Amino acid sequence: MEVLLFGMIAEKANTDRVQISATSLSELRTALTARIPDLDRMSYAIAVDRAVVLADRALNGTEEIAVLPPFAGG
Amino acid sequence: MEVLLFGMIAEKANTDRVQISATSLSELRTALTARIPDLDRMSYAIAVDRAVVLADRALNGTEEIAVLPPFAGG
Amino acid sequence: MSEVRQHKVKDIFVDGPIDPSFVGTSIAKHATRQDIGAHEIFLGQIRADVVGADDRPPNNVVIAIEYTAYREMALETMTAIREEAFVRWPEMTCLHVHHSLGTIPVGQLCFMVFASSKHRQQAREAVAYVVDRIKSELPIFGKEIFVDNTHQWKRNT
Amino acid sequence: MSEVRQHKVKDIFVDGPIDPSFVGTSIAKHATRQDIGAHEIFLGQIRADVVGADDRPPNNVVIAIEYTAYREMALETMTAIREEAFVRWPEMTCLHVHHSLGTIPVGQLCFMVFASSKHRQQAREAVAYVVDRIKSELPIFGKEIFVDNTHQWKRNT
Repeated sequence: MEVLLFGMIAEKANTDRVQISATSLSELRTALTARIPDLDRMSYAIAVDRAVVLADRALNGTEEIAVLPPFAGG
Repeated sequence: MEVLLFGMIAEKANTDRVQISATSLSELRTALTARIPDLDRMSYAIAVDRAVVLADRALNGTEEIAVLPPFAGG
Repeated sequence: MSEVRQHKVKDIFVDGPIDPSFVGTSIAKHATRQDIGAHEIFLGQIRADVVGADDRPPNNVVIAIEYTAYREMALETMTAIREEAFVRWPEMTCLHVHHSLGTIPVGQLCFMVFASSKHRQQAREAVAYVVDRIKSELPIFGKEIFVDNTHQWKRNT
Repeated sequence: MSEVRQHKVKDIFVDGPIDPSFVGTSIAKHATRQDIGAHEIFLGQIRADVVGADDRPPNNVVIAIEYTAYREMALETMTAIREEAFVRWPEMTCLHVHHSLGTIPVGQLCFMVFASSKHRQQAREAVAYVVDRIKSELPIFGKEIFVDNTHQWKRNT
């Protein structure tokens, strides 16, 4: 699945989207950590279909996934 | 002393200043009530030298006296 | 913005409505301030209130408010409120207050309180405080003029 | 003001700074509303903050913030916040929100929340609520650009 990256995470990854295969959020986190330098030292949230999801959950590959660094609006 | 009138009180008195002789605020209130129609049925405050004074006090005739109907700013 | 923490009496009164473009111009003047992160602005606008007065049938509609003031006392009271606000919110950099005198038609602006500070909390609190104190403490009088040309004196509650 | 209580997704984002005259124009558009007595406006302005970053000497000065957003999620979240605000403050007649994207220099405006209501209390509370929720819930990202052309990612606390 395509994963959208934003802000300092997109900067670290040097791209604003990566292709990841994962069947759950925990699997996705592991894959992202392997792909994006220093991700394990950054605070971030994962949004599934435009809502932040904190607990683990299954993914079927059709979801819109985004990795969100801390918000800074306003 | 000259007493400044404002808003609905000036309207009732048909003037924005009246001459009153009084040596205290209570005396002033009595004189104003005699002079201004319906004043006893209106709510108002008296300002002495630009500050509202609630208790009775003596007046020496040099103060700036004003009769203030309810405020409506803003 | 030269008025920051001055203690002189400033005139807050303007003749007639406050033009919305004046608000825009006031905002623009702060672009040179590098320490401001937040502006909070309150504006009062004249409403077409439907009023039932004691001595006339109800459903009379306000078309304007005619404001007068005991100017000297209002400005002295405002100066004291301003000074208290700058003490209570030390992060506040500017506080601009304007109030209309004369006849202000429905839909027009009669009142502006505009505070700026580094972060939003102090500007927000200062505007609420200053607006409330002005409404209750400044000797400003308002004649609500109805569509049938009668009137009634407004009172803040 | 046609957006009152509509439930469609509105775009809050503007490219570049918010012009102070835009605020004035927004205010002026409400002159036709006879039921509005109070406007409350919050504006965010870019500060020349002095920042000590982990990997560089302190006292580096911000000259601009470059904003980006996860636009679709931000607009959906904003729509939900807007609908909640209209339920919580039923007297509110209008709510206008704009946020800048792109590079906004120090002294320029990047954020506006503008609510109107019959009396002041509801507009005041709504603006505070909406500003706070936007800052904590909208996926907007800010790159603080320093005078030496390095940068640091801003985070709301």
